[in-house]
Amino acid sequence: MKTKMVPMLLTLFTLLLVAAPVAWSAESIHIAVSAPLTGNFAEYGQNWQKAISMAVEWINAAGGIKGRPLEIVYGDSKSDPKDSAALAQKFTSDNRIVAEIGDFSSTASMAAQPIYDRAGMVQLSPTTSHPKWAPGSPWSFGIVGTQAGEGPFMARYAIERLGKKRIAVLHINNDWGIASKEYFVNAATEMGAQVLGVESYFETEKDFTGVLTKLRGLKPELIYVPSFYNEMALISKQREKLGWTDVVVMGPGSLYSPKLLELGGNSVNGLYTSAVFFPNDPRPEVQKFVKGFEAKYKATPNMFAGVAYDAINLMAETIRKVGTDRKAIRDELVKTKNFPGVTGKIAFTERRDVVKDYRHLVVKDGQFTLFDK
Amino acid sequence: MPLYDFVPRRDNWYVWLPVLAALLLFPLLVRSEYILSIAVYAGIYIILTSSLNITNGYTGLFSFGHAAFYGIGAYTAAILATRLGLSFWLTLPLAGVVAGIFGAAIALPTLRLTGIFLALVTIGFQEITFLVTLNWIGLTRGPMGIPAIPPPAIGGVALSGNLGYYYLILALDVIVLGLLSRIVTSRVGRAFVAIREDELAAQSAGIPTFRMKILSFVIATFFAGIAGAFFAHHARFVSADSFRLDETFAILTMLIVGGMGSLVGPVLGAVLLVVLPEASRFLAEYRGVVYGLILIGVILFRPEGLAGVPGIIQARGALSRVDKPSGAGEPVG
Amino acid sequence: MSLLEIQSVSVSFGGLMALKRVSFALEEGEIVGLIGPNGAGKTTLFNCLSAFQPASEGHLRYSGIALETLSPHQVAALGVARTFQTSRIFRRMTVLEHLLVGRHLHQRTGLWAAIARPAWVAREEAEARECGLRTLALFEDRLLPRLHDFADTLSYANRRRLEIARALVAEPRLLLLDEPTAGMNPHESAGIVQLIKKIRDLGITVLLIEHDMKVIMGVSDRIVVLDHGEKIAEGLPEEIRRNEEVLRAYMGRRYGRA
Amino acid sequence: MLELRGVSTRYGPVQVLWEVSLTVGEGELVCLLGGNASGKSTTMKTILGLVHPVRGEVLFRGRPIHRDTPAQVVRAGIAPVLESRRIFPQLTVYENLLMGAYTRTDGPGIRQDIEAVYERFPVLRERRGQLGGTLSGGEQQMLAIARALLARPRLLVMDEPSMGLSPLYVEKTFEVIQDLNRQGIAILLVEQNANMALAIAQRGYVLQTGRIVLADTAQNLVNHPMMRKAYLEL
Amino acid sequence: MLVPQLINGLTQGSLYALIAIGFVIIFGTMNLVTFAHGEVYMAGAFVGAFAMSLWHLPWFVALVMGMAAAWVLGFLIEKVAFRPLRTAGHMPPLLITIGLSIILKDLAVVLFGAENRPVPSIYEQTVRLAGVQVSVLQLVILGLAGTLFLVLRLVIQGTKIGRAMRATAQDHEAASAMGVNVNRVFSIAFALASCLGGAAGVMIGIYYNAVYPTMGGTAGLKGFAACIFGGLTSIPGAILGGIIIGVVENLTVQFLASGYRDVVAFLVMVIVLVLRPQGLLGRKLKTV
Repeated sequence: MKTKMVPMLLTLFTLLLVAAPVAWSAESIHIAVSAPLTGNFAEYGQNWQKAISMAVEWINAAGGIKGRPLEIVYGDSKSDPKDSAALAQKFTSDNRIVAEIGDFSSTASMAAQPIYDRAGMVQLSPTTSHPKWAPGSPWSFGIVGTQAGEGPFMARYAIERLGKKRIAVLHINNDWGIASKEYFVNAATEMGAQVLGVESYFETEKDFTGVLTKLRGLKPELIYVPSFYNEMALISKQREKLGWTDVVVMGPGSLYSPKLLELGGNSVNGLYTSAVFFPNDPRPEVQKFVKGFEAKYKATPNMFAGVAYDAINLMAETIRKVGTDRKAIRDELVKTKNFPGVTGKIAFTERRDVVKDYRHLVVKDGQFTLFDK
Repeated sequence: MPLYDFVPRRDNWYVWLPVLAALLLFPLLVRSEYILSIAVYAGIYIILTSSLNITNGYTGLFSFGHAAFYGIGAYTAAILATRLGLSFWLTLPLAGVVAGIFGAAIALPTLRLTGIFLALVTIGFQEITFLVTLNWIGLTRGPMGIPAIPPPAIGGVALSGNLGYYYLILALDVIVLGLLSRIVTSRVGRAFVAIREDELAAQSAGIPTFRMKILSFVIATFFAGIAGAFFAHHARFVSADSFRLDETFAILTMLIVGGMGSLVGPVLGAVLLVVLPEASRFLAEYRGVVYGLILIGVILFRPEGLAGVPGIIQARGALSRVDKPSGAGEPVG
Repeated sequence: MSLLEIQSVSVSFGGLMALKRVSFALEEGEIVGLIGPNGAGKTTLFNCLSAFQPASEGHLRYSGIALETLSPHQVAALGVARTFQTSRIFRRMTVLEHLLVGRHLHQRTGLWAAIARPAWVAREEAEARECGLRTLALFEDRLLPRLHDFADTLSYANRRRLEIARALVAEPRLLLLDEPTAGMNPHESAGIVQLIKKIRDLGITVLLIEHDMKVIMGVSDRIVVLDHGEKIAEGLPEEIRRNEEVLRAYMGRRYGRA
Repeated sequence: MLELRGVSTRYGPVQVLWEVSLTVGEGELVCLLGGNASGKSTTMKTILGLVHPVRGEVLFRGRPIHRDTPAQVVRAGIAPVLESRRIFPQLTVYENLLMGAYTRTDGPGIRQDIEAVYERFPVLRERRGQLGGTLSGGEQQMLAIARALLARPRLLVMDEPSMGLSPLYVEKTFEVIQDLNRQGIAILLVEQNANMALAIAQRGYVLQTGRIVLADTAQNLVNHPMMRKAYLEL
Repeated sequence: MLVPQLINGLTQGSLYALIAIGFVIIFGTMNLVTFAHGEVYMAGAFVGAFAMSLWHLPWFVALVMGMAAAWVLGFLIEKVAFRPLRTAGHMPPLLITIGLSIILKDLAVVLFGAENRPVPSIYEQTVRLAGVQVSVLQLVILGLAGTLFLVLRLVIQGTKIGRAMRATAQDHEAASAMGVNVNRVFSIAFALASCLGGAAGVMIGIYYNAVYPTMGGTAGLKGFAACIFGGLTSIPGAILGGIIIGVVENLTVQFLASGYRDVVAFLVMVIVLVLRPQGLLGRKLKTV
């Protein structure tokens, strides 16, 4: 009777399931990182990974945390909410893991939020800036600032500093982009600007000629583009090719990266942005980070590397204070005041997010320079 | 008796007892949330592959849009639960019904097409569903997805850990497989297979083929919707990315690797392909490559999969009858 | 009233006339042979009768009911069963399953009954199985021992038999057989002749397309001859045998003398 | 020139030819007769290399060709006129002719031969720019024959050239066949139309359910009692 | 803004058309559908991008290299996926190409990273034509696509191999009986189709200044939609389909919203398939 094959095979699978977990060294302190290491956002996740690895190397070289080395468990979420939730299951069920850093996009972070909430583990996202994110669970923390802060800041920059009143918006169509757009548009309208049109694009799009042609028809003086530097480079180049030169381009701090200059070439000259992280910042912690990063990776760190670096250092600092209990870590993290991050001072509000200082930047001759006028 | 021929019957039900016992005891042995969550995912994919098997395997209609119906089910449950506050026990059947209605709506105009054309229309539908979900922000919250879907509650107690979900999906799997096995071993299931094997002969045996094909599509999409509802209440978050063409391909790969046209095949395929990538994290970067190689290897060397009925994917749709001069005699180099 | 009346039926494929005003009738209980050279339109006529192919003109009446507007499964439901020129068996179904499919019209299990399985479903299945086994008995020991074999493991001759069995189990009043002996050796063909006679004795009217003249001459009560889509002769086997027109249709005109 | 020795061919599980043996001599016109489904077309496909026999061999001018590809068979000097003509409907008449010369590389020779077939079939010259599918059945038959001639064959294998043609074109076709044979091209004529074929052939074979049942001179076959039987089972 | 949008659409549509023609050639000669065509296009784009950005070769050399690479890749795919399964029906080759497309995409991610690879800009100027500002690059792309259409037409209509391809497409047994090596024709047809896809990839890389591993997915599907528009078997139909999709997309951006433009492309595809499966210009396919 070959039908016995059925239960036998199923038993085999059962065994496979049981055998799946992997063992790792016992004395280390484990922190999980859920980040897009592959997929559309891989580049940003890899930035994190570089900064975090370097920070961990430094911490361990200095004797670890009270003698125990720090070990990072990376999980590739592709910034896909489903994978991010699956990783959350995995991390929270692993008793050695004391806290988690991630995820990249607001969407992915929020998908995993209920799982961390249920399990009682800190979820500290370096980049999630959706205003509704951190308040969603007592276990959620954000350190990049929220759109509620950055949007009005950028609107003021456009209207009051640059004097542009006819504005159009082109935003990435995700949680972050929509929140960015809304806070910017509301603030700009309040400040008396005229928002002529709002267009959006999906993260996978590379062709902006159609939407740029449409926006151009509205004859704006300034376009505000909440997007990432990858798309911004394409938008700038395609705008240039269409011959649309009589417009000012501006975007939030997510654009700030040496990569933008590399990818965008001449077309990004004259682009206005802001930064919470600026490599020429003379503060010693920033210089230490930038020098170390440049030595190790032969590249200048960008904002994404900066916030990840801050996240891991803040986490290490907290663990150093209270040990490895998940609850204790949360309770200590809430109290953070004036942590000296490379992206500015970190102090959590009662909503467990932070208020950032932004610097005005403009691209001049292929370089980011501080804008002061 | 070959594995693909296995159907639970009165005289062989007892072989399932040890399996069921093992599955019931399994969570008590492993006690790991992570492993349980993998098991829960395997359970969801068992429903998805088994339901896709009704159209692609039993009826021989190649649908390439299963993830769309899965997504429709998930969104239906998510919207009903978060907006109207319906409980899981209501959203589950409703999600199935809505997905089934969509299935019928797609099937009615398109099932007159066969073979590759049907595959293409379903791909088109898949993409359209994805894009509409992404764009219709008022209903679906677009790219932001729908968070905070309440967990199922049993006797007033909401499920919290994966243990509860595990037993829930186990029960759901047993019910779904039981229903599917009753369908495929009945006059209805025979009509499906007859259509797959030879539509003209089926018609001349008095089978209303068009109506049966619609029925098969509706059954498949209904259960895809059920799987979607469970997914929504388990992940507690849905977004359009989870239901893209890649997801259809993943389900299809599981079905093909497990084997089409049998009850056992899809179960094996789903479990294997959910567990394998998790058990081989070291392959992380090459996961897609490994998936692709498995798919190609299976089609080239064992087209019936692990436990499928041989020869189904080679079945020729109407279109291939266009090239009638070929295929006769020995192949000639 | 005749069981089947074919009245001036024409079929054209994009200008090409496959059938030209063909008329004849079948009486209850008859075996009628339908012959003609390749391309004469025999299978086209079958396809018309089973509603796979609409007639461009003319009428088809089966016990007074017009067949033109029906779909194939409705024609089958009226009691018209057929086999196909190139065996259309269900390759991955067993012999028994073929017979159960053949009983489709006599069963009523739908989706809900399949799921709920009330007692009558089991009775219905048992009845279908009974009937199937009875039908297989007509083929002596050819198919009975292979009850659980997949059809694609059957020999060519057995596939043709299986097709006939599947049609018979539906208890048709009219059976359309399209070349039942194709690919059979003379001994097997002789068996088919006996079988067709047995089928007639069950009270089933048979319309038979066949190339094997021995079979046709041996079994038909009457013969209808088609050539180039036209009926060129109709009559008793003896008459057809002597008909010069038929001979010409098969062997061609004499070159230079026609 | 062409010799089949005990050739058996099957399509999957179905054996169609059983030990078929026949010969065609240099410059001969031989017909292969048989009723429906007797295996005539399969014999032809086997000769052309479109199907390979499971047993037996096919020799052409002493060389075995039964494992050759169709291209090699054409190059060896056998050109086909396929059943129901099988011209390329979406190619022009001229292009159809060029397809016949596919295996040849002598440009000037091909042009010369096309001129020659235009001479023989003036209607093709008239319609050279028209798509093959727009020709009438009879014209298509002429095109099919002309296309075969462009391979400069030593042996022409023709499958039911009379099928589906009006009586007028049947006669015309047979005239052409006879004419070609007089010019020294050997012809194997596969036909259902026995009387017509035997009137122009020198010898004939009769196939019945995949087996050769009669082989004789055309004259003897015309009135052979077995002939009627082979066709009508009288 | 209508005229600039039409020009955007035309440019984009001509590239969809190049991809679509590939599907037509493959379906036309072999009666099969490939799903790896988008990845061939991606591979061509990467080779072109590397040629320009790493080896600093002129764009036309990059174009030729991209096309050559795609040719080779297409040739290999035909050998691996289609040759062993010639008589196996539609699904197995289709599924194999799905597997291949997953593999190629993931290999590209592993080898080149998931991020955009920049492609240097060329022809950044604009000219005024009849009062409308037009990008020179768009004109160059349109010209190139037009040239490729013409060359393809010459190859298919005027050469021996082109004739053999058409003959094989119409009746491959008859073609075989004429002495055509059908396998070789299939190889060449597949490679030719891939080569056009590669050309489209290189040009799209230059047009958008970026290449990335996942670029094949949507582009492949859009090319496919265009090919269905033309009924799977008609090259002029595919060109028309590509251009219509390109233009309709840009009009959708102009009058609706950017997010809906792909919906329109696929809606068109589904409606055409349901109402007129043979496409607008395709020949009617026989069924049964």
